[in-house]
Amino acid sequence: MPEQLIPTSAVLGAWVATGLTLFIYSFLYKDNPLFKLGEHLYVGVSIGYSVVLVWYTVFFRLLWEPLKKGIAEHPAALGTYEPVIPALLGMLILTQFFPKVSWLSRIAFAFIVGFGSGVAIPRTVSSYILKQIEDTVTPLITMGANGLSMGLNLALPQSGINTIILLIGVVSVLFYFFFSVEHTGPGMVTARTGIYFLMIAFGAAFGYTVMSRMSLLIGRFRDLITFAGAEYGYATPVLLLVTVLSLAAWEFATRRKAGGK
Amino acid sequence: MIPASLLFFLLLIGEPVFAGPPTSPEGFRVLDTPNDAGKSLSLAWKASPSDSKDRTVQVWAAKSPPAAFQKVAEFPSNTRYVKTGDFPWWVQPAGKGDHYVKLPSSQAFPIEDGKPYTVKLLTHEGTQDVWSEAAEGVSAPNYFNLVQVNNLVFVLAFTGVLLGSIAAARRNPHIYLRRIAGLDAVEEAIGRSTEMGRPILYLTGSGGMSDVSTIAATVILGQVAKKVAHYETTLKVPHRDPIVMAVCQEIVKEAYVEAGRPDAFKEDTNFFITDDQFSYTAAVDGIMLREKPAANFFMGSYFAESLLLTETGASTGAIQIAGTDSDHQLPFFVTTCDYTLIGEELYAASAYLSREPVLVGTLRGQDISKAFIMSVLVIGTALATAGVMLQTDAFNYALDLFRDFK
Amino acid sequence: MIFLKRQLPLAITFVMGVVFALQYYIPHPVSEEAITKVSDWMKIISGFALVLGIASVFHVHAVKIRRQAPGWGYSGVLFAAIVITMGVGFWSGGESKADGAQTAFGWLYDYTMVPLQGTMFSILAFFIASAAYRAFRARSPEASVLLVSAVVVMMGRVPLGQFLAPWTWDVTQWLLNVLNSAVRRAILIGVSMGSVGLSLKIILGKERSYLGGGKDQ
Amino acid sequence: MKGALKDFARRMIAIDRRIIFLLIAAATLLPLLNPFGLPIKVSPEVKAVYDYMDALPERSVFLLSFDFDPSSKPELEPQAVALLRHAFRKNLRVIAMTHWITGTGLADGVVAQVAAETGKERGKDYVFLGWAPGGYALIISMGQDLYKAFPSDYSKTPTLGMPVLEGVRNLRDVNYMVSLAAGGAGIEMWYVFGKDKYRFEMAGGATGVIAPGLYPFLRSGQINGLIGGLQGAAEYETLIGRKGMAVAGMDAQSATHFVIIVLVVLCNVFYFTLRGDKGKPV
Repeated sequence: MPEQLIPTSAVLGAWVATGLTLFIYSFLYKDNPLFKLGEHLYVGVSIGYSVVLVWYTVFFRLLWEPLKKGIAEHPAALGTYEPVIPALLGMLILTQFFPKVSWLSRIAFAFIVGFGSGVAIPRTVSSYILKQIEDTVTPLITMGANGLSMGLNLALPQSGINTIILLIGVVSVLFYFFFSVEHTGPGMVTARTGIYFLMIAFGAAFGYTVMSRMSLLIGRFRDLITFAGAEYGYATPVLLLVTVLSLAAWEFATRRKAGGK
Repeated sequence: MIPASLLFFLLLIGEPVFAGPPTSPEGFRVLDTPNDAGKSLSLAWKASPSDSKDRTVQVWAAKSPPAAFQKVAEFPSNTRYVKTGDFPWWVQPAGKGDHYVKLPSSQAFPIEDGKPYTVKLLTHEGTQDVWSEAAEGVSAPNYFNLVQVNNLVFVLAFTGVLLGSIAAARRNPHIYLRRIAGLDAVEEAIGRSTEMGRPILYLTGSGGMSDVSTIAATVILGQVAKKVAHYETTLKVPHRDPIVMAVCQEIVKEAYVEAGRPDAFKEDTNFFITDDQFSYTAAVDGIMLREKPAANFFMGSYFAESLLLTETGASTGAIQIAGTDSDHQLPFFVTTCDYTLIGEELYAASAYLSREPVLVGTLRGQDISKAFIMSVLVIGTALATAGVMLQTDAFNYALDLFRDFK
Repeated sequence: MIFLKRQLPLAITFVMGVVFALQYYIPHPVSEEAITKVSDWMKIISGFALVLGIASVFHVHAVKIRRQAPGWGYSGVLFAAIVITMGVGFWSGGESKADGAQTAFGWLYDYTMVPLQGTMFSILAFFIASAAYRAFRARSPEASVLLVSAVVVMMGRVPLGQFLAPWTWDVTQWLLNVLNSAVRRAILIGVSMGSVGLSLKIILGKERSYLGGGKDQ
Repeated sequence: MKGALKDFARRMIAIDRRIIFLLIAAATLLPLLNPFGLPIKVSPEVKAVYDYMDALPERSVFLLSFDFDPSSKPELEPQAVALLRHAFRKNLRVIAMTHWITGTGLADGVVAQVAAETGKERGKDYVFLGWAPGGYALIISMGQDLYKAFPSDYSKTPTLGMPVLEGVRNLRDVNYMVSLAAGGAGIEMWYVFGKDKYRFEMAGGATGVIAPGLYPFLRSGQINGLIGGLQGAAEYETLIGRKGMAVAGMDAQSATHFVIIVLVVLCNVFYFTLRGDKGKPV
């Protein structure tokens, strides 16, 4: 919307955002007061934000409102007071402040850890063990119109040859993770194969990720380019100059101090 | 051939006896959908050789006793067959090749549990319609999902193997364990920090206390803290999750007590920064640049912050040891850290560091189970291939056991 | 007392673990309701735990300010940021939008949290380049394989690479679809065995260090 | 001569990383200011999403879950825009939502913007449900009753009786679902707790980082297609014939990738120049 007048709050926002962005980027040069300022502001805002969010989404929405509603509608029902249980468990965690009774917090830890472990077991077995076995165990050949055939096309992920490669990969990498078997003889060959598979996959994943990291930078630079416009009062160039000058001044001051000593 | 009952039915409703090309579905029945949370009925009937895409089947249903029937579904008669692999062999609501249609509760036709419903099918081809017999069924929620019984058997068998190998390890704790380079380096890293008089930084990852990887990270922290207590080095553990912080506080305190140096324990070893991913990262990077720890440990689960942490750590010249089960971050740890515990090595680490029979036995049990899975993969592929070659489903009795049915 | 301190937490872990492992196999609506409810409980518990976190932050930085340790001014900035954000947040009722217009809280989020987050995240672009420069050296056969597959995928992923060496595209697809799938699957299976093993040990009380050390077997 | 060469190699291999940072910044900035437009090749996993969506009849229900926050905006916003443009062009009914509270404002903005440019109406052609807590529990509850999970949409309009949701009771009535995910609460969660149980077809859109990890799910048919990173978004933009942010960003991608590749090659050249010396230096 180039013709529209941008509201003052957005222009102010652009200046704040650009300034903070440049402060954080200054960390690429070296640790400096501007970065420290940006970092502490960031940590502070994020804590404040979490507190507000937890207050409204957890205490208000999950604890206070259901209780209030429940007491108004069914004050005698036991189920009404169910949110009190987690609140009590939450209070138990706060016994950490009082060393004499801090062991009470273990009850809450036990509750959390027990729940997490229990929920994880069948779901992990289902999605990450059985499902993965199911997908690896596939026939190497297919029954087509002209009899049995084995796909040798590497470009088709489901072809027979790729199924074999996949099987070798899965088995050798699994073998690499054996802890109680010595990697000697045929075991060594398998484990080495596993390592090569691992390294190729890590390289591929690294290469693949480069793109998404660059996308982030592109996104940031796009904002900076937008904020460089006249409608935002040339926020980017002005603040860039300010940042560079302050860094230079700081560098000069610290060097002189170091030289003076 | 038209079954006698159908003839009788047709006579009853006064249609002409001649049934024409469309035949009415045979063996039609309505059942409660098995292994579900209720509010759903299932229909099954035999396939007919004359099923075709031009002949459609309509499902008409009503609350019993039937008043007004309502059309709830329509599809070509040569679809909705039970195929191999739709159900495990131990749960077969309908035979292979039969028609099977699930009728879930919908806005148009809500199904309530415990109430009987009457359903009939209308076979339609060209201008001819044939009604099937009506059948009745009651929907109910089930208390056990039989389809997933193989999952439960797997869990129980794994538990058995684990307990067995723990018991075996108690009797004979000298089980061979292969080297894990990253763990040999733990001692070295702590030693170097002591020599240089610089702190050790230990991160437990981004997970909460119910994450298994976080639990593994806290277990290793206990071992590291014990060694640190011996050397009297400073340990710094910045946190993202207050509960994990509280647990780690207990663990580190206990480690100092066990090492016989409760006096050396400092309350501010564990501290909270913020629960936000990148502000936490910025702050930890700040700590790395300002306090220049000589060793950085990254254990637990990580997301994008991994490389932001390890690259900064590398620029300060610290020894870096990582251990994570976050497969997506492994490439970055492997390339920027001196040592990386890959995947389950993170879980194994505590066994290596402590050499306790329980932990060593677990490793043994996991290895046995992994060997079992490996043979399932190899033998299963052979069986599946043989099944295609011999044109038989017989091997599915074995293969179904390792499939994830829902 | 020993019972309360040791056995009771272990018993709670056992019961919670077994109940919520079995919950998976029970399709009955009651079981689904139970897991939804308890998941909500977990959120409430962690809400309370945030108090611990804030107390820790307060302690660390208050000490710095009191001692006037180097950089104590920044601790002041941090406190100010917390207080201002909380003030604005409560004043806006925790909403980032009210009647279609942005609230002060929304403004604060959009113009501080978002750019800061994005900037920190985008630093990865620089770091991934410097990490590649340092790590991708053909020191050993393993390192060479890593290096080659990374370079091929980097080529295959962008238009310029596809233009200069069209084969990198197919090789990239194959690497990701076949080799990468194989490795991920193996890691997934291995990690899952490890995590199920650890979970079982926790439920059965064989692993109890999360309760703060204690090796009384 | 040889000594000077080695000296140079030694200096280059330990080069100040800030010089690398500068090169990357330049390689990103210049193409953004002055794009050169290279052709985009479409991969089968992106084509699969496009084809499925293209084959859906009009007024089918398309659920788009924005499972990311502003930090992944550069990659996933172009994907969302391209998918929405396609869906609106096909006259599908769009239900949008998010699992990440921090992504709510962003998601609302994207949906509203694309709807406005295609002239679609809120409540009639699309609805943005906003955020609700619960993660996987939310999916389960949507699978049981959508109106219980989201009694009202983001702009506080009651969902019950909305024309866009006509005939939609729960997740079973969804024809196609795409989760745009930047991490944990995303595609895998939708698969495990949603598709698996309530049987709708689904695909994923993911950041470049988590995309490789989703290939096993693609292979096994747990998701029917996958859009990976900015490249995936650019491919989708090419498929729908509307080049947008992603296609423009791909030039900068090409440039930075090449800077990195050249750096890696150079560092190996320096490394081998030095290796003759004393076995394994550096």
